[in-house]
Amino acid sequence: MTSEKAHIGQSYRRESALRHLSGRGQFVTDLALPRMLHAAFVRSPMARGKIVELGVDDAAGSPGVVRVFTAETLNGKCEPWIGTLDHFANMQSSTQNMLADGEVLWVGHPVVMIVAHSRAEAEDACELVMMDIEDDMAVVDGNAALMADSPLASSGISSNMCFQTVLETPDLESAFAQAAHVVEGNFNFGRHTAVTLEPRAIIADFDRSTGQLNVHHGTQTPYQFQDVYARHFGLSEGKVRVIAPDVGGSFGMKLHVYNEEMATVAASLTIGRPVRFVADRLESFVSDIHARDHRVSARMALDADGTIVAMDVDDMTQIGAFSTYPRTSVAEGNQVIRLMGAPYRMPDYRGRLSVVFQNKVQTSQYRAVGHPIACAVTEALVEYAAEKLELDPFEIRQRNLIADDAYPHTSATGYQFEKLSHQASLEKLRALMRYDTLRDEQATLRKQGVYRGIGIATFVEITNPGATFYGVGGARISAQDGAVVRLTPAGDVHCAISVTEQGQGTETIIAQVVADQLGVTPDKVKVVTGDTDTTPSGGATWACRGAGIGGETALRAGRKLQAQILTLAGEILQADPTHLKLANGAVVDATTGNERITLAEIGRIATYRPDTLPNGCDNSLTAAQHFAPSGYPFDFTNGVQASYVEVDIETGITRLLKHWVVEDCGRIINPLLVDEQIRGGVVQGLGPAFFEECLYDDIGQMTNATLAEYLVPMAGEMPDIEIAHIETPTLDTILGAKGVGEAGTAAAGAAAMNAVNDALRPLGARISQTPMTPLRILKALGHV
Amino acid sequence: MELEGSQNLVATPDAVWVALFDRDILEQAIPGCESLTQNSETSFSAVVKLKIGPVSARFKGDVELSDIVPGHSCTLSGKGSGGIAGFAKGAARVTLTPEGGITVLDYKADVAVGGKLAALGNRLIKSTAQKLTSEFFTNFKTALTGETEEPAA
Amino acid sequence: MKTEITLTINGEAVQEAVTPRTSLADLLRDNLRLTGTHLGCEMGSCGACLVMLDGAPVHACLVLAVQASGHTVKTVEGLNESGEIADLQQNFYERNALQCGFCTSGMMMSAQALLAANPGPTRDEIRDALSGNYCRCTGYEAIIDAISATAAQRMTNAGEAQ
Amino acid sequence: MKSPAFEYMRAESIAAAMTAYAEADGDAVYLSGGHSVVPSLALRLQAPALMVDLSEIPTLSGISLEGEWLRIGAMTRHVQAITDPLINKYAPLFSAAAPYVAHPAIRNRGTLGGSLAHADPASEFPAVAVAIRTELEIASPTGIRRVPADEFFLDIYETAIAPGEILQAIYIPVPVAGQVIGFDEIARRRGDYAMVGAAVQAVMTDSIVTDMSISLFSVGDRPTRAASAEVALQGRVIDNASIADAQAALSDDLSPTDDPQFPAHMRVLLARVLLGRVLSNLKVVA
Repeated sequence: MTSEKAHIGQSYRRESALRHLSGRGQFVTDLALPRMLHAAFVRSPMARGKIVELGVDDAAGSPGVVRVFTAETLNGKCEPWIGTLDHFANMQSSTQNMLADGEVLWVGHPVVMIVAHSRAEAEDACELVMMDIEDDMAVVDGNAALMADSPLASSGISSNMCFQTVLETPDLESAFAQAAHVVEGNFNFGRHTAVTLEPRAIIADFDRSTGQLNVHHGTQTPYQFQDVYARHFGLSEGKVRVIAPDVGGSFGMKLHVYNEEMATVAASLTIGRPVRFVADRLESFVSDIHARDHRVSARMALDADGTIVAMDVDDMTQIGAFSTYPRTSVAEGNQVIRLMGAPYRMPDYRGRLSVVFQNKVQTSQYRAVGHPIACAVTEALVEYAAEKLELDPFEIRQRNLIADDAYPHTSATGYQFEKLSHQASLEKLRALMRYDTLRDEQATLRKQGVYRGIGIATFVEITNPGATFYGVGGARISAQDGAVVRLTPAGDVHCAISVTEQGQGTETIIAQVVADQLGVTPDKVKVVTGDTDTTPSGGATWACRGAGIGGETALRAGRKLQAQILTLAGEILQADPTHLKLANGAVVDATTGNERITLAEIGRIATYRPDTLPNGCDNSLTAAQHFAPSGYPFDFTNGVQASYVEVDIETGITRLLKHWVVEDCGRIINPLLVDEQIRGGVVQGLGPAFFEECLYDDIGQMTNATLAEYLVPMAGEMPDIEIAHIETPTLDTILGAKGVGEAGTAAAGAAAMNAVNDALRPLGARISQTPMTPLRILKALGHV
Repeated sequence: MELEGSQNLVATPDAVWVALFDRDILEQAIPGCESLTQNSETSFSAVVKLKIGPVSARFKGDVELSDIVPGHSCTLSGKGSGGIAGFAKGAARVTLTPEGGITVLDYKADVAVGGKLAALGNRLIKSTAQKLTSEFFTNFKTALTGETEEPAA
Repeated sequence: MKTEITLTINGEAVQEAVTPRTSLADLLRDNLRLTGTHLGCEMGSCGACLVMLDGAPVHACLVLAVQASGHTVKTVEGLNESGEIADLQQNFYERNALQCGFCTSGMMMSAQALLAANPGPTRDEIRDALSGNYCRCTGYEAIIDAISATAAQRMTNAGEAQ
Repeated sequence: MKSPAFEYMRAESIAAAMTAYAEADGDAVYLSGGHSVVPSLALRLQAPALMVDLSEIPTLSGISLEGEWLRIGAMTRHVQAITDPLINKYAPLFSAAAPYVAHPAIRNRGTLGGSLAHADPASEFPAVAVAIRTELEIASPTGIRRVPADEFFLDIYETAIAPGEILQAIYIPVPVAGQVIGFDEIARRRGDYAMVGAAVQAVMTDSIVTDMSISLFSVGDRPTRAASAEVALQGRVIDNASIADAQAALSDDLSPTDDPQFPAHMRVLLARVLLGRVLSNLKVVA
């Protein structure tokens, strides 16, 4: 099969990019439906309080207003939801519904929904709502939340502890008792948020005449929402269509259930007209999920020669007033404690997790769930150990990384690694970044009073989660994906697939994979995604499953169709199908490569002249395939990053000079797209390392909820990023691809923190809190 | 946020004390006060219009005096809702000390704003709270003693 | 109460009645359905809504439609159709300098204005010129590369033309 | 984030603008570049009945030399401070500061007059105006007056412009022989509001400071003249010793607000560092 890998592995460009470059993107925010109405919400200005009185008469009479909804008039339309899963034993969370009923639980909690002819008129009416809220003590700080005298973050919980768990190997205590060295640290990871450039957007369109609900929804997971809307609004699934067109950034933020989207659907069901809700930027900051918010204390035990023998970690993560639905807000912390120490042979481990409620916006899954925390803590402790033992950062890692020939390997936390490439990656990084030259440069500049630092961080990334991830906990979140591939009458290829596109290039890589199975070029393969009416069901794009699971699904569908085409060609040509294969848009002789019949001709015959086929011959040119990983519960990938920074020790301002990544995502389908996923991911990791933080005051008000005050990473501050690869395909699938979406984000912050600390080391200073703001750096230096 | 300051008032503690409960004086002292209605000896309803740079909002709320130690100290608290702009609330512990013929009024205030006002950032809110608090006590002094002065920077 | 405005958008005379509160961005997107101009923050911080007003990029969210009356506006749709950014578009495409595409038209406005004022910018100057354009997806490097490549091509072409 | 409803009037002249404003009974807002006003409307932080657009009034535009003064019309865009040859030559500190103001697209639309009238204490141009001793020309229904920058900025977002009045031009004394300038700021990201900024103009005679003007921003409720630091440098050569004295003197000049995110003493520390850097890099302009 010489042509099998012809297109996989090449840097095809994305056709959809051409649309965007011409101003022809089709985002939900761009859509206007006939008779469409617009929604706006009145939100709680207080973090915790009782609704004493709501006066909506003036708002109802405001020009352009069609309907005003409160909890009383809206919540009954929706089956409430609870963000717990069975496999997180004893976790709790209050029941949620669309509009605040009786109590408000965070600043931004929607209380009243106004539907009007325009968004401006809806906002006008919001100003006329009389809302009397008696404020209660808010739960703002996680540690205080766990004190016996703390108020509760909501009335439906028995304590502010959402979930607690401990993982422990039997020999943990003795490992620490016998250790030659113990290093430790306390870490703070700030709360940040996704800030997708297109805010959350939805248009729900219920047609009373047919009972059909169409939802145009800027989401990653249309099938999940089809299920959610059907179940919670009592509709049959067949009457719910969810369409996710172009989505302006997602990163995990757009797969959670939000009050406003549910309310928009409810409003359309009630009014029978299309209702649109597009969050404005202020609303995004106080209603999109936030991420991280961890306090970690951790220690690491080492032998005299610098061998890591154990880690002991305590993570407290603060999640807001509720656990999100349907994935919960526990998965992040769960991955934090399970990814600690993952790159290393380390035999013993204890990880404690406390997930705590507070009166803030919910936190939940966001790009690289848990990874940046686990990586930053582990790699900081490795760095502390290297410093203590006077080992070079490369040297201590070489001594401890799981050897490339030691797989399969099970981590101290129970993760099973099929095959990783830490050693090869580390070696490649050293060459890529010209480590020794860089150290010389650093030393020279330090003599001139310039403080530069080099930091590295190895990481393990979780990709391609199987059904054990959410399914076993009772969540209706698909671990499988589906594809329908067909040969058109003209001999082109059409692939409808459940994985979705938010700019990563899903459609392009699927076209490449399918093209290789059918002997055509990728431009002959039209890929359709993001519509529950036209694509088969599946989990879609999250947790790095687009290439690994979606790609494998497409491959298998393509092969199925390949077999059908060859069988049909065999009938037409009166030849043995095993002597035929597909290449160059035709069926060719497997041995000589000579063209026997074009795909166009097969399409024509099967479509227009099936009468010429032998009796009983199946003329189907459509193949459907579903696939779920069945080998390892996850595909793990690995890599290592390095960061080079300069710290202005007088001002605390850090300049990012350069960043390097060596990454192993298995089979690379499209090198260009893989590298750009990594670059974007790195910057999404550097943002919260230096700039991004949702700041709250002591009464639970977010005080920087605008894009002028919440600092996202911009072009001027971000470094160029050099990337190299090791390619270790998974043997669990034919394709061998894993995932790459989280890799950049997983370790960028960790490498950066190590780099800053490397710069500060000669001054005896150390920082262990992100973002690493000028204030925190100056504090570490003792200047303020 | 916590704010503190003091005013030297050319008046006896008794006169200052009476002024603290005087509707007319409070009305003159509260920055941007459009109306102040006395509901009881210690409670008032207020409508206040504030314009600070780009922010302009009308707050409706209550002013109350509590924890009263007659002639010596009390807590002056207020809270107001500015509709969807958010809310503001604050409590100032006011202490009067006679000192060589004048009265020193010390205050220690805790001020909080919420909703959209808070979301727009500390940069504006901090200095505004400071400014309004000091304006209140400066206005109070003017209303009581007729003395004028520049608000403390 | 609506106000009549007349302006030139992408070379075509446009007459519309708008409420004074309508922003130029909302006029373009909602009234004229020129949805290639995006809204990301509505307060001038993200750069998604940049359009050319009298030849220079401005935030369409910060200009009232009534203020634009009598002036000339070009959006990504107009620049696309005139062909004047064809090379920039091609380089963005080749370099994969966009992912979700929401920031892209604003990026190209900034790039086009930069290259008009400074035909041979350094990477740092390009980064500076993009300092008001937020992109969550790419990490920026590919965008810098694409603009840099366009600059080089334009300089070469200008040299050949002389 | 959609503005509340308002009426709009595009003024043809200053007189017409002021009349319209007066007729609105105090419920009007002037609009120039719109870069402060329009976001505040979108955020619904204000809701005027009438917007009076000044941006097309011919007499508010134009840059000209009038004897010993450079006159800059209030409607001059930020970008012109970078590109205009007269500003480059006669008000070089405005030119030096302009690239630090926000981002290119903002500078295409934002106006110098708007920025000064807005009086954001973290903005660059008000500090420059103070440092180079500009005079601000204000039109009122009763006449025109010129206010020195030192007396113009009263408080956070508050200036000597009374309701209904219009800032119409900025007058800048042309540079004298021996004039040097310096400008810099410390900001988290390019174009952000500065954590601390400094605009300096001095006159040097035989390497001796004969006139020193230091204006800091983002250190208080308005652009702040560092009077003690100026005194510390007066009559001296600018060298490590005099710079150190000026830096030390700053604690007498500054009393910034305290904030958990930005403690007052950090602001003073940064101001010292920045002042040292700016004084070490003064540039001769005349």
